[in-house]
Amino acid sequence: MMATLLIALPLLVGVLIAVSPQRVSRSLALAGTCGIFLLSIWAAVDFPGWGTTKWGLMVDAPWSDTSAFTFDLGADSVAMVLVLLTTFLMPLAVLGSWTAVTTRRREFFAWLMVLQAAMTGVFLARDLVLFYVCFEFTLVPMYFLIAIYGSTNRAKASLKFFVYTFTGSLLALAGFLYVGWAYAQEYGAWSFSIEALAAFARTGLSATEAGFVLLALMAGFAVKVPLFPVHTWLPLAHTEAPTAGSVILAGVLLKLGTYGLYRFVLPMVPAAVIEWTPLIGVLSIVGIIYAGLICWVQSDVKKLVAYSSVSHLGFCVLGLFALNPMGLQGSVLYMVNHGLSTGALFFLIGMMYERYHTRDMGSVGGLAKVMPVWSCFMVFFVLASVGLPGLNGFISEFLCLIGAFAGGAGGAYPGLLGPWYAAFAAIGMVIAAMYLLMMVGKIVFGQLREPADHHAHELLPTDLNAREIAVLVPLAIGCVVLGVAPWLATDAIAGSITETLSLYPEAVNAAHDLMVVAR
Amino acid sequence: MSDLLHMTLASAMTEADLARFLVLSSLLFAVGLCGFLTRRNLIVMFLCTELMFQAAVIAFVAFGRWHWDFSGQVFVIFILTIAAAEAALALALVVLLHRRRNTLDADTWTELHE
Amino acid sequence: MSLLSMLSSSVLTAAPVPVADVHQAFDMGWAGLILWLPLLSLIACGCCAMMRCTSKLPAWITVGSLAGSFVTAMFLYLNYEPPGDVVNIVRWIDLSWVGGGFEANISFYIDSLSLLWILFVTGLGTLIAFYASEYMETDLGSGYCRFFAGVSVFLFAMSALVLADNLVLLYLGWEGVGFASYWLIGYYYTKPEAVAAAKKAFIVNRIGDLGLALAVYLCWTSFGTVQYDELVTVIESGDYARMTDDWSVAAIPWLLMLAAFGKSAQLPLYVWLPDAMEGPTPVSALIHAATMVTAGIYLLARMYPVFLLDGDHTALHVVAWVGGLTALLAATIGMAQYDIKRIMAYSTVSQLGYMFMGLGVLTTYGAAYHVFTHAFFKAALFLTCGAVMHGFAGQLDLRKLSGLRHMKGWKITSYAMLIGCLCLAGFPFTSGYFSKDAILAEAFVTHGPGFQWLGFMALFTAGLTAYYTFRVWFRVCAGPVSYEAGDDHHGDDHGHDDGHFHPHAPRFAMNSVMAIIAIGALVAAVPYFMDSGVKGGWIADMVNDSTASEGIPAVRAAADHAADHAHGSLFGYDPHVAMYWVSGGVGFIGIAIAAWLHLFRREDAVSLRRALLSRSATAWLPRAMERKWYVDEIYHALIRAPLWVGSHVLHGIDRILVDMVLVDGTAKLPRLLGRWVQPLTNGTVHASATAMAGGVALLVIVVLLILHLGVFA
Amino acid sequence: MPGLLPLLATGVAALGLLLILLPGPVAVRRGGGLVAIGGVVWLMLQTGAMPGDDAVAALARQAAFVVFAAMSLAGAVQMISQQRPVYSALFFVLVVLSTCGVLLLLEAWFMAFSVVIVYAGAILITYMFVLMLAQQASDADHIGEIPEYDRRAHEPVAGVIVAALMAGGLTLSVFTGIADLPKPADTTEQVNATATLFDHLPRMREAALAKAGVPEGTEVTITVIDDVVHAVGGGHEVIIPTEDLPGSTRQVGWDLVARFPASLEVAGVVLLMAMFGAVVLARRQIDMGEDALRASAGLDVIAPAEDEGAAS
Repeated sequence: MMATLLIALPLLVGVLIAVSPQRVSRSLALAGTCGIFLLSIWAAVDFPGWGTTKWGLMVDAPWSDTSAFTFDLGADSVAMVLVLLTTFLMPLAVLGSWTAVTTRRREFFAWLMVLQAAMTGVFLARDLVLFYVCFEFTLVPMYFLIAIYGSTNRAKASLKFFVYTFTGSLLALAGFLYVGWAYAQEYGAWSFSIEALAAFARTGLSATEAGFVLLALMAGFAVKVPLFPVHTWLPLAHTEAPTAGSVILAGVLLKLGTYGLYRFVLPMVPAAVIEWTPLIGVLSIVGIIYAGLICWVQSDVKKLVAYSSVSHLGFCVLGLFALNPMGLQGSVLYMVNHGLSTGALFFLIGMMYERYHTRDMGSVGGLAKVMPVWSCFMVFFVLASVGLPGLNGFISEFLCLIGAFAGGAGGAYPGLLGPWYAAFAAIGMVIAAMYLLMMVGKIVFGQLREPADHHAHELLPTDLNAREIAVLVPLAIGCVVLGVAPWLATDAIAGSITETLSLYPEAVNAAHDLMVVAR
Repeated sequence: MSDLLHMTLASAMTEADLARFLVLSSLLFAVGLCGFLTRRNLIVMFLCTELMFQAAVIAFVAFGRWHWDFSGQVFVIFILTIAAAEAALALALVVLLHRRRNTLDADTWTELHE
Repeated sequence: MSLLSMLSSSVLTAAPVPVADVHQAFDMGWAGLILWLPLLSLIACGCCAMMRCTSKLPAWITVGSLAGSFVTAMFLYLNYEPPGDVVNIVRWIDLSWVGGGFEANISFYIDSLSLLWILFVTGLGTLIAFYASEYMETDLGSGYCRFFAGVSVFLFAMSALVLADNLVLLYLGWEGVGFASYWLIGYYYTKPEAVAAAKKAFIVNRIGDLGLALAVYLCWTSFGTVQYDELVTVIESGDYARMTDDWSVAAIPWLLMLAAFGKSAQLPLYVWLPDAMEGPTPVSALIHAATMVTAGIYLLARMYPVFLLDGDHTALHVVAWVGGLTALLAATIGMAQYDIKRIMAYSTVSQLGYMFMGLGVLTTYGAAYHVFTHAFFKAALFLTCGAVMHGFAGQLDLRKLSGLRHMKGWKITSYAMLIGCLCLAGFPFTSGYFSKDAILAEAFVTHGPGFQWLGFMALFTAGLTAYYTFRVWFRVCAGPVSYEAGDDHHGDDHGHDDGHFHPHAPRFAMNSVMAIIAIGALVAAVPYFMDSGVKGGWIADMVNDSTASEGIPAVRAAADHAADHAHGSLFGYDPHVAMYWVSGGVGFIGIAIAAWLHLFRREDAVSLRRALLSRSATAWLPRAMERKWYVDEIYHALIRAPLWVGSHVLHGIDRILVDMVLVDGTAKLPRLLGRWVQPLTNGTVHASATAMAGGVALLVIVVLLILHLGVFA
Repeated sequence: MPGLLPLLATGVAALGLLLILLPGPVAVRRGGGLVAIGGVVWLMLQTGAMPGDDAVAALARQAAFVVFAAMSLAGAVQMISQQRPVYSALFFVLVVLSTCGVLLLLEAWFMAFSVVIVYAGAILITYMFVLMLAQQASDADHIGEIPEYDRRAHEPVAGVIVAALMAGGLTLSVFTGIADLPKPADTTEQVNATATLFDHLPRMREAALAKAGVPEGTEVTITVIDDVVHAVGGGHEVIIPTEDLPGSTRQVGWDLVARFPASLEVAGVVLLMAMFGAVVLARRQIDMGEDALRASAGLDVIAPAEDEGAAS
């Protein structure tokens, strides 16, 4: 019931916004998202899956007695964490677009709510078709958010975003359908239960089949993540999207890709994963370094942060494919942390853009002089993003890297990557410092530079107002809390991760034999 | 006249009968399609769609006769409805477009592009 | 487990399994105050900034809390019993799974080594914060808050670094101090040089951090733990050997070295430290001289057992040579600089080189002692430089200042600086004399590749040190009175209203701190004579209880290592004895040359330089020294420029090859194909209709052929 | 492969059509006409070769069908090949009329006439109006000259290929699929259906019973005995003659209101919306017309290519 509400309420609010007058739409959206957030908190408090392998928020609702599709919902702790991330970011996204959206406001917030419903649906679906429908449906609202409210190049960006990710997920669909078809061949009836399909795929597919299924799924999810060679839609989409769009895109939509990897790729085709992990690891690392270096020479600050997402998500994928508890924990944490810190960076850039109407670091800079509060937040979130210990980014990066490091033939701990992977990926830490500090050095510090035709915003003060601070403070609190008490999250998701890794028996057994801890 | 209102008894249609009507229908449809694809005059293109409607009408009625089920003919009534509605709207649009560009050439209207 | 019950378990529940030697000090939670007080002060400073406080309140808060930290550290010291305590403070990273776990909590490992460090860190921190309360007064307001917040962050991070019981928390402190350094170097954020220097410091340190991170990973994979106490146990047990490759354990020292060389400004990563002088001077004194830069030495001392695992001590030999070379290089650069703060910076690099040399030649005790004395005398030097800078509107050029000791109000400054200089120059019976000798002598004692030569090189460097140190003092404090103002006119109370510049002598806070620290620098010689069972006095005592005890000569001898490390000799004498004379002599020579060139006949210095420059055979020498051996330029050309160009190339590849050709090209492929077949995609109604109808027709035919006629079956 | 013969036949017919459509000498176009007719006749002959055809009994209907079919196809080809849209429309009228003939052959009386009324009477007239309106306005200076877009076909090859594919596909499906259809309704079923409907129409029933001499108020049941409708009950057993039974028009009417009432309503709504739409569009036409008025009054004409935003 709770799960259904979490999906249905945003839709309802969206409809309500669509039919109510323009002037109340943003208040409605704020009230709705806040309400849903409280609801998700309530759901989280009762959630039975924390720290265990149990599932919660179960809804079993077949569409009909004969239909193979169902409306089965439920969440393990990883999905729940991501649902919480979604519901947490949405009110902030609404609040962040309070004044930024001036035209067609009603549609904007309605689409935002639809987007929330789709994203929550992705995380909560236990039925493959439901998952896929929601997964694809996230594209539609996002497409409109970019195409209507984006900046100059929005038409191209939105189209590219849509077509690119859609093509990828069509390939994933082909993979899914193949698994479904093979299942039907085996058992004589179709089923789209994710659990059943995964259980079947682990044993029922030949090595070649599993390899192709892996490639198909990777095609879908890697584009979404985005992994190195298929990342080029992201900078464009991020740059052109409105602030809330960028935040949601970075905060949640990219996580759909990593969540897909976690939910489907790892449990479905372990044998193929073991075979292909080195390649995926290499792609992640190339992405980390390549995107990081590209960030370093950007002059558009939003593009910089967008490329940094490519770089950061490389760590996330690396941790995921480390296939050991540290890596997987780190990866899931990374999903949350990246959502918080990069989301906040996009908010900050949006706030700057609202005042100066430029994102070019050449024409605006030294803002610490006139916008001290903004600058404080900027530096704070940049540090969170750089991975300063004590803030959230560090923990996840550290765990991903140590996970990747510990694996490998010579390592003491299971997993398929190894020290060299981690060593090269760790260069990304230095590069991250290079480009993010370059950005801070240009736009926050230095002599004050403002665009020639700049004049004060008619509604907003020079520095942040209370509303904008209210957007950033929860994110900052999130960063600090996850930075100093990461066990909150790691304890919570430990069970699910153990469950996922139990499918990699040889690796874990090897670990058990090799573990030598002098306790 | 009485035949129109009262029952006429007929033997069952043979497959050859039905096939003839259907082939006629197919050919008419194809010719209409061909016209639609080759003609550039918007009005003639619409005429061609009407031709395709005619083909559909024949097929509907022929099948209805085959099954002795009159919903085929009922459907034709709906086709007529749609055709009438389409004629009203589409022709209004055509006139509008014609006013705008002063031509009936469909090739000048490429807004569907991209 | 529900969320609520999880929240209630926030207090550390599962204590690590106690290791036999180490006490579990559960009743010492108050030790956490050392961390929490600076944190509170940070928050308070933030609140002050928010309330637009324009008084000195942030300074008093900071000084108060740092003093609190110091007192807590004192209590810790007084309660300390060897060999050490683990104090759990807060649960942090704590993973567990079937068959294993990863644990790195915010816990303290209190042994003598960490106590030694935390005592001088918090003590000097308090004093320098007090000094800064006056020094920074021209920036009262948000800048003042920002400064003291930065100092608080630094003290927090440094305490975490020093007290950490595991490498991850140490890493937190390690990066934390780097960040604090970034914050404070970039304090004058409108100055492009300051911003660039801050960035440089952070990034260069990040390279070191990379090494530390990898070392942490390696420790974890090799030894299965990142906690010191367990680490030591594992190393002693030798169990690790069967689960790791040889290379992994062997690689740890090298990675740690990278980390230490980054943080402690050694070759090849020293370049950030001189630039870091863009920060306010108290920062230079606290972070870039006394405390933070010694973190590298602390790290190596802490991880000393890992270095000793390799029987050949290859890693340590490299440490020694890098330290020695850095010391020499920095000293030669320092000789030729005119900015007194830069000179001090290079001297810091040079002295840190000595400390590494000490670690390398197996005298952790000497290194620790030098850290300790250096903290005082270098702080004194920087603080006096700061006083000069403060009083003369940012003037730092030693050619434009003279005779300070004859001016009213500058006595304490001058003599504090003299004490600092004497210690730095290794003048007999000052603290620096004893600590430096402890290192130099050991270079002759220990056997290693060319350590004899290393020793002579270090001696030569000591002479250079004496020279450039006194060059500063003779120029600035001695000689006839003359001065020019700098160009930094912050605050107009000493402005040019009458067309004449009034220097602005330090007042109570600065004077008192300079005096205390100068006295401290002198007194720092005393621990050497505090006999406490081990030769080397109190410092040796403080190192003896720790992981670094292998590096105490006396301990080594006692442990019958004497056979392995047969005493070398210096001019036929026992180096320990000979060094008292030799190093004193070298110091005197350096001071004498400085006195000749910079006190009595200053014109000789100018003509000497001119003479060197006029001959093409020698002209490169002063030029290269003044331009810092072109190291920055070389780095720029070898690393940054190629990287910059490479990044642009990558960006181009990304935009053109990956995006335009591969992605957009693929997207256009179907359309191109379509165009090739027939103009179906020109967007007209006809084209779409043709495509649609043709597609449907084909589909119908294909389906029929397959299903009904079995054509393709 | 006999199954592919229909495809071949449509191919021949398509070739003829292509020859007609392509610009070329008259002889070639006529030859094309002959080829097209030949293709169609071949196709029709193939239908005659199908099993179950009682050629003699159906001869008359076949002859009529061939005439109507030929007329409609020829009309259709003429319609799409005429250069002047007005002729196209007129040929379309021919198509509609001959289609009506075909419908009559199918005993769809009502449909046949309503198609004539609605199409030839109403829709085609609208087309003619629009054509004239457009033609007049566009070629004010060269009246009588056929515009280029009417003279040149658009991608005739592609169009004909697609149309041939479509025709081939459709006829192929006819030929392959017809055997799978359920049996056609024979006389018995037709009579049964009629009798059932007859039972449902009280006024017609009463009238028929009265005519057959059954006293009013007698309980009778309608049954079919030997394909003849009887009314049985109260000691009576009378035959209901064919002319008293409901014909196809009544059947259609009954189906329309009894089986598809909702669709009927929807159709009404569709028409209503179309009317609204036409009115809305017509209002724009008035706006547009103002341009011409302005031009005639010597004012600045808002460029016709401009959006309606300029006019409003």
